Amino acid sequence: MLSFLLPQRVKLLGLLIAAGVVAAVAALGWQVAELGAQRYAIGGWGAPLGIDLYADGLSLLMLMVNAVVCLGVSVYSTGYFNRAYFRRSRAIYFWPLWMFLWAALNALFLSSDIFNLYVTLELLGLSAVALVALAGGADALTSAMRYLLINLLGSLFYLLGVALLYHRFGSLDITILSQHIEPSPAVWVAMGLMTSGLLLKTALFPMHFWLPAAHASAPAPVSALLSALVVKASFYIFLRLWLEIFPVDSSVFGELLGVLGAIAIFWGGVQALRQTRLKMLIAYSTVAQLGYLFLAFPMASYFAWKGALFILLSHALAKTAMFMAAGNILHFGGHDRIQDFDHVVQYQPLTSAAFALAGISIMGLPPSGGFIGKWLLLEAAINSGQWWLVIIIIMGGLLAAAYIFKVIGYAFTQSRKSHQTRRVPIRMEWTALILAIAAILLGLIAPWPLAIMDIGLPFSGEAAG
Amino acid sequence: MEIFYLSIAFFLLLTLLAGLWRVLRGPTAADRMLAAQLFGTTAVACVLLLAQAFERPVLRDVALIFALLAAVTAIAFVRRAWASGEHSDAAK
Amino acid sequence: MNTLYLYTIVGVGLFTLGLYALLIHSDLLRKILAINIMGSGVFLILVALAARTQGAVPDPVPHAMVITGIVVAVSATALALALVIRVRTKVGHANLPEQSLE
Amino acid sequence: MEAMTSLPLMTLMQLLFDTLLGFALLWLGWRALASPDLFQAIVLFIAFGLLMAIVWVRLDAPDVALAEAAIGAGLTGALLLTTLARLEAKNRSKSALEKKHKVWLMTENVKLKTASFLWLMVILMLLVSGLVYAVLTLQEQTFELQMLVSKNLESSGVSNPVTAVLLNFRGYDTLLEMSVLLLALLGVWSFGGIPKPHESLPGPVLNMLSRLLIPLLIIVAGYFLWVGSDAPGGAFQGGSVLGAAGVLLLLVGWRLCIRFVGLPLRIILVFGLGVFVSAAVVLIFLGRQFMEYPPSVAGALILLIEAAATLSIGITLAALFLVGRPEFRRHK
Repeated sequence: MLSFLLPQRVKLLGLLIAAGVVAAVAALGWQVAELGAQRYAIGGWGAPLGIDLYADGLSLLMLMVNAVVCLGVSVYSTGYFNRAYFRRSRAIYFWPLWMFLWAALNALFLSSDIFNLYVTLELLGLSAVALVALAGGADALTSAMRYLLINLLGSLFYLLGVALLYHRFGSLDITILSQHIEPSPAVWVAMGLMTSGLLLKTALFPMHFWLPAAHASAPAPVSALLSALVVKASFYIFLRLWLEIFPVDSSVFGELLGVLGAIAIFWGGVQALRQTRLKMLIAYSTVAQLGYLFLAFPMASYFAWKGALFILLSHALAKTAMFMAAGNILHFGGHDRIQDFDHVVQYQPLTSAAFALAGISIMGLPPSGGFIGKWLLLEAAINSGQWWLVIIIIMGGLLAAAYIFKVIGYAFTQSRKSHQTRRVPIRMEWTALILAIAAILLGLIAPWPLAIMDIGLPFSGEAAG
Repeated sequence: MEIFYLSIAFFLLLTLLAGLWRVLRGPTAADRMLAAQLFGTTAVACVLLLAQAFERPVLRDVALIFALLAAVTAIAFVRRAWASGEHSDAAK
Repeated sequence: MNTLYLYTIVGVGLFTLGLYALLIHSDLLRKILAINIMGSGVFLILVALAARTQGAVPDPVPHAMVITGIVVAVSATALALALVIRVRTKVGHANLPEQSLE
Repeated sequence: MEAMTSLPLMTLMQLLFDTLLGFALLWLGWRALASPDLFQAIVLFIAFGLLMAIVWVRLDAPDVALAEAAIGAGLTGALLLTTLARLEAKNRSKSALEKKHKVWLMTENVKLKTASFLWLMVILMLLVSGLVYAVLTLQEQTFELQMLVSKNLESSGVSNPVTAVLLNFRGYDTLLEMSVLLLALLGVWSFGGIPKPHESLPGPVLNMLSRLLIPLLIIVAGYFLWVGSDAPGGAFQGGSVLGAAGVLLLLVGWRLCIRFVGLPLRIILVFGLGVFVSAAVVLIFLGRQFMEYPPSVAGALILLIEAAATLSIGITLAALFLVGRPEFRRHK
């Protein structure tokens, strides 16, 4: 249950901790599944005075996908950071930073205190920045710098919102706030501030400009983390605030978010199609996939939330697998120019399979997790009669199919240039594949996560429709 | 009595702003840093006066930190920035 | 209404000022200064509002929050400054290339 | 304060003072961001920090004032100055042409088109008016939480409410915050080696001064740690003063002997966080909640945690000041 991790500065104690945390999450999961939503008062003070941890279905799912992805990344990194490619001095810093990032994520998904969330956001942001900079190149450093500034800016907006809310209601606890909340100018401004700060971090369409560079220039396991989890963390806070604190019926605002999400799907898809480098392509694909998450806001119905959440989960798994596959290809051929892929399928069947399977989920083909998410979204859109959303969801899927087949196509063909190749540690290939399989499996076991989402009824505001 | 302290604090604040002029005008980096040091000293006095005016003796601790940390910044300047600062100003 | 609201408004002013400077400058050191000043604005709002009832003892919780905030800010600043130096040694200048404004 | 506000003259004076301070703050902030010379901007920023500390004093927040004076004005200023010096040292080694033009030193405003500039202005104006409106229409303060704090103060083990909030009621925040600090240091180290600044040996005056100042700073750090439980002060203030002492040491060219730089240094760095976490975890095994300090020993526990934290914070801040991994050499 305790997910703070002391910095294990010395070496690869990391894996041990990873296993420990996974066990802890599993235990928590059992507890939540058996007993319903859990609340834990740190220091025994209770909500208004102290800080509460809160775990319901939503946070549990986030924690679980977090644990799976993080375990994968840990295993992958033992291979990735052991190579001669990375100087040892860099590699030893990966682990403590990574542990901090993971701890920050866990703390974030558990917290129910808006100021505490701010601190975890900062912890998350700084560790993510340091990890991006670990790649060390000029690109990586510049984008890390931009990422840092964006992070700080977003946090300050968020903090200002927290300040206003605190002074209006005299509490920082989400549950207590949700009981007292009532529309007033301060609340609207606070909502605007927190929303824009968090959206900046979540990289919704007009504010996505920092994302591709940062995600593409980081080391592969780090890119995987950033795309899979870090952007989702701010989305998670946003969802929590939106569902619990702010009045959900502000429909104009929801429409706006939906439109932005729709533009993001198109823009990200088209940009991804235009990229010549694999990692950039995957990063733009993230921009597009994030757009789906916001489609739920104009509908704001039970199915829509579940659909968005499902997309979030499956995207986390699939995108990790994709970035890992990209890392393998990069390591194998020394480059990630899509056009120069040379029989990648032949040399790295596992990696290619991972990429293809993850692609199925991203495109939203059955039976993958992405399919279920999109299906739920479609159903919600049809139910609420918003046909433009239906069209967008289908178009988005087609675009995704286009860019993924582009990669796979080149992977099968022979390139004119020949390259020096290096062997990729087998566990790096396997982890990518296993995560991709997990993304598909998520679709097959769909009822189970859907049931978990109902624990603690985070979506209780809407009648099941 | 409080009003007296507060007035003096106000006056000190004014002189502080006057010192700002030196920071802005330069002409050398040393001038600017010295002005900032003067700032620090004035701020110490200002905080002490406020401590009297509001009858909060704990505020004297703040003044103590001011005084100590001002020394550190000054040394940081002398050790690291002076040489390069001089250069950049001479080049103007 | 009381004069302490003045500080709140100053806080708002500092926040906006910092935001403006953050967007407009391309020099990294200046951007970091701007972020710091924005932060000061937020802290000022937090504390000034805590003391807005005349004659009452100010609320200690925002004070604690601001102290936390200051420490976070100095950590972030230190990281940012180190990163600036790295950027400069690698890239040769301490500016963000284009695209710094959406 | 209540007696004073009854006097009209006093109120007027206060209003004057507040207005002047407020405008000075805004003006300084503006100048610091707009000044063409970076060095000047940093000096102005330090002055800005000083004024901020005065504002905290005025707002009756001595704890914050202490933290701001030590960290905001003092250490951040020193950090900025060093960074600038390093950037300039680097610059000097660059080609003569670049040096002459000093491209990167100048304020390079992004050339905005008038239209987008106008848009920016409109958005900022909206932001300001929205914020001001929101703040001015805020309802009266709620005192419930504050009352809760003072009611539980007794069982928190300390009598300074801010310390109680920081170390006991909201200790989890503080724990995470210390992680942020440590994380920043890790991040800085992970960037690898840094260009060495040019260094000259300290002169006799500086030597004398530091010999006087450093013990004094350490004593003051201890003092803040000790009074923290019932007066303004505490781990962060003490820690940052200790950090200042460390910075001073580094400034006069003192370097750790190589055998201390490795493991021992790192142990000290994680010491504070380690004590904090282990105290919290041990309590679980004693049948309490995570971080639930029994009232009888809360005071002692908090002091223990704070002492460890002070040490770690101080060393971390000093290490941050180096802006890079410690160099493995002994300066002589």
